[in-house]
Amino acid sequence: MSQGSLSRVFLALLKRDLLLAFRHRAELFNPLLFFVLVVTLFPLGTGAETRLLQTMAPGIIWVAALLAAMLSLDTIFRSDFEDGSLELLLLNAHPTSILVLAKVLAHWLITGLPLMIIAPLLALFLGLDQDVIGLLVLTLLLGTPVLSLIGAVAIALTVGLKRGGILLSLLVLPFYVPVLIFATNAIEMAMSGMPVTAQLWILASFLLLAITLTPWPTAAALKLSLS
Amino acid sequence: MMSLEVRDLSCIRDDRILFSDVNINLFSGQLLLVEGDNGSGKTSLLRILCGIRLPEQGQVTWVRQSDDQKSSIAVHGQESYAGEMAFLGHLDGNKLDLSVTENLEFSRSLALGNNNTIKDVLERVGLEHFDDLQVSNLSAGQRRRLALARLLLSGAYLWILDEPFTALDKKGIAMVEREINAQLEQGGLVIMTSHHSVSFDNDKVIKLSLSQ
Amino acid sequence: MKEFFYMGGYGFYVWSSYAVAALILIANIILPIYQRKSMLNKLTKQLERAEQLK
Amino acid sequence: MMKFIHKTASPPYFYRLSGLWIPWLGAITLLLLIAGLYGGLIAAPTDYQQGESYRIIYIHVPAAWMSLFIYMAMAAAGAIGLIWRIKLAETVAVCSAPIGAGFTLLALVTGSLWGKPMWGAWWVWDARLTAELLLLFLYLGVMSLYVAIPDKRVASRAVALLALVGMVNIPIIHYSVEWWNTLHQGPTVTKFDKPSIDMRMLLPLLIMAVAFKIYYVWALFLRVRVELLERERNTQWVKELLHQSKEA
Repeated sequence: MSQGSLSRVFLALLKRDLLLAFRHRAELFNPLLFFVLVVTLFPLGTGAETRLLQTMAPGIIWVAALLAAMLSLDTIFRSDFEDGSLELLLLNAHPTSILVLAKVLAHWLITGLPLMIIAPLLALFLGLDQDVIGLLVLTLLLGTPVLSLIGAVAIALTVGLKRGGILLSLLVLPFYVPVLIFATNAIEMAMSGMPVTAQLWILASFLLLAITLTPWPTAAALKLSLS
Repeated sequence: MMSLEVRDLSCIRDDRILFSDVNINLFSGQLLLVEGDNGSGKTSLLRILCGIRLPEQGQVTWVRQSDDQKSSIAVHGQESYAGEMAFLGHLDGNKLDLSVTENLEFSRSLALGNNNTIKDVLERVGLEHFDDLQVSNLSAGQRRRLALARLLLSGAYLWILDEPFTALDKKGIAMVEREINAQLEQGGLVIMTSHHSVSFDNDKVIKLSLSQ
Repeated sequence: MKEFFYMGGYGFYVWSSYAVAALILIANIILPIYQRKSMLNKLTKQLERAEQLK
Repeated sequence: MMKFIHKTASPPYFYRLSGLWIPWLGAITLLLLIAGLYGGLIAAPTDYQQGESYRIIYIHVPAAWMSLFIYMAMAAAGAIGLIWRIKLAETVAVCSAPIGAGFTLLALVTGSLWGKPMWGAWWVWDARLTAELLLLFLYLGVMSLYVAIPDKRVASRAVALLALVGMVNIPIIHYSVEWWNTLHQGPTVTKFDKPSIDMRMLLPLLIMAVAFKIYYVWALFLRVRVELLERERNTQWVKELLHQSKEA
């Protein structure tokens, strides 16, 4: 297989998944809506004291993003599993890990990117400093793809199961902790005027690690789930 | 010349031994008909042969042989084998929200490919007038035909078909038999299961019975 | 002796720790022993049933 | 070499061998535990800072060590099972999880029991305790995944895969929790990690650590035997075994 055809397959799969998502436009907004709803609940639960919300804002936004990302994971492989096209994705001359990467990228464009776009609005809701909103978006840009990539491993392990819901959160959330820690920490540090390059580099290296390491276990797990 | 060699294959599912010591030698131009009752492990066998499922024991080897050289590879975990094999399972593998043509375009980009055009194969499976329809608007039989059109586009040497006649009408069955014959004629290999009785030249057909 | 159990005022914490430890460690031994016995019983019965059918 | 491994790893052989080992493993564990407990509870002198409460470390620290050690063992066994397709290795990985989860829970509870008199609260977001809590979630994930997949052969391979992914992540989780902890100025307790160099204090700790390791092998063998019986119930060797036990 030449390199050219591999990138062609990658793009074809990406295009197919985006097209399918576009034909289900109504579902596109579900994770987004969930994200906004959870963030809205916090001021109602803790009281709308500005100082309190301000200090908690990075944590609230990131935890909500984490949960929204987790809830949307199921759509990565579910429909392909149900209609049998997942088998075809495994049984061809192309390395499954690359195809997995294309699917995860499509999934992130559909679910992760919108979170990033709406986040500044929510940051304003919670009274986050305007100076750090850019940084918040940057942490989401670096962090949410990691969530999708790690989530793909877990969802690949559970895609064959009828009820994977709670199990999925148990499998996924502990692995999300490092991203949560460094992303929120970066924003908090920036709020008190400290440098955050270290945190950003660490998030970037998480992303690189996840891109290179997770496609293999995902591919292996898909094969297991189909056998 | 291609051939598939199966040695001492056994399979256990949910603690039950489905079959053991299965040996097969299948050469170019031959069809393997797998027979057996429900639950005898036909589907499991096909899934092992196409490389999705790991066998409990035994080996499956894909042998390519030309005039001067011979190469054999173990089936499991080899992408080069998966490219030369096309699988049709119980599920059609079509995306319901894509049109017939979009489905085929995508499967073509996955496969090794051959010279057949999408228009050609749609004509051969009798879907030429449905090319821009979404698959969700097709009947079960038409969806099965679309899945078969995918095989014709794949350019694979080996077809592994699990109940290919499901949901097809008489014409459809005749069409599939015709295409299988053509595939064998070209030197391809076919492995299939079927509840229907099939009419093929006896000298091409090898039967394997899984019932004890 | 009393002093030993009193543990300088920390008796409750120290002895609960050791009690929990004993509980968990013993459970992880007793459970599989019991499971093995019931498994052997179950399998023997299955085998007898299968042999009667023959 | 491979031949030897395959022979030892064959279920009937291992079943017989482990049956012979189990009484000895139990005896050694008990002896070591008695020695360790005597050393820790009676022989070791009182700590001048923490008083008698420090004696909890003889449970807590070895349990925390074991919780990580067993996860590593589980991942290693899982990798062996995945690569060479050795059934026994898969079984070892699966059976390690509940034992490891037990030690993790023990480390958490004893940590909390030690923390109450020291910090005045049952739970403090200390780096070690938090990491240990996350480790417990990892174990629970492994265990529930195994229960959820009906085909046990597939389930144990899934578990092996998950354990491997977890193995790569544990150091990352560990360091990020430590980073988080130092930045939030949580309570850090160095005393707890490094017991005084007094040999009478250190020696029992080491004995307890060894005792727990051998205990792990003991409990593991017991579990693996049950699992093997269940999985191999249709094979000849299990049937022969049942006949023998019936006659006896």
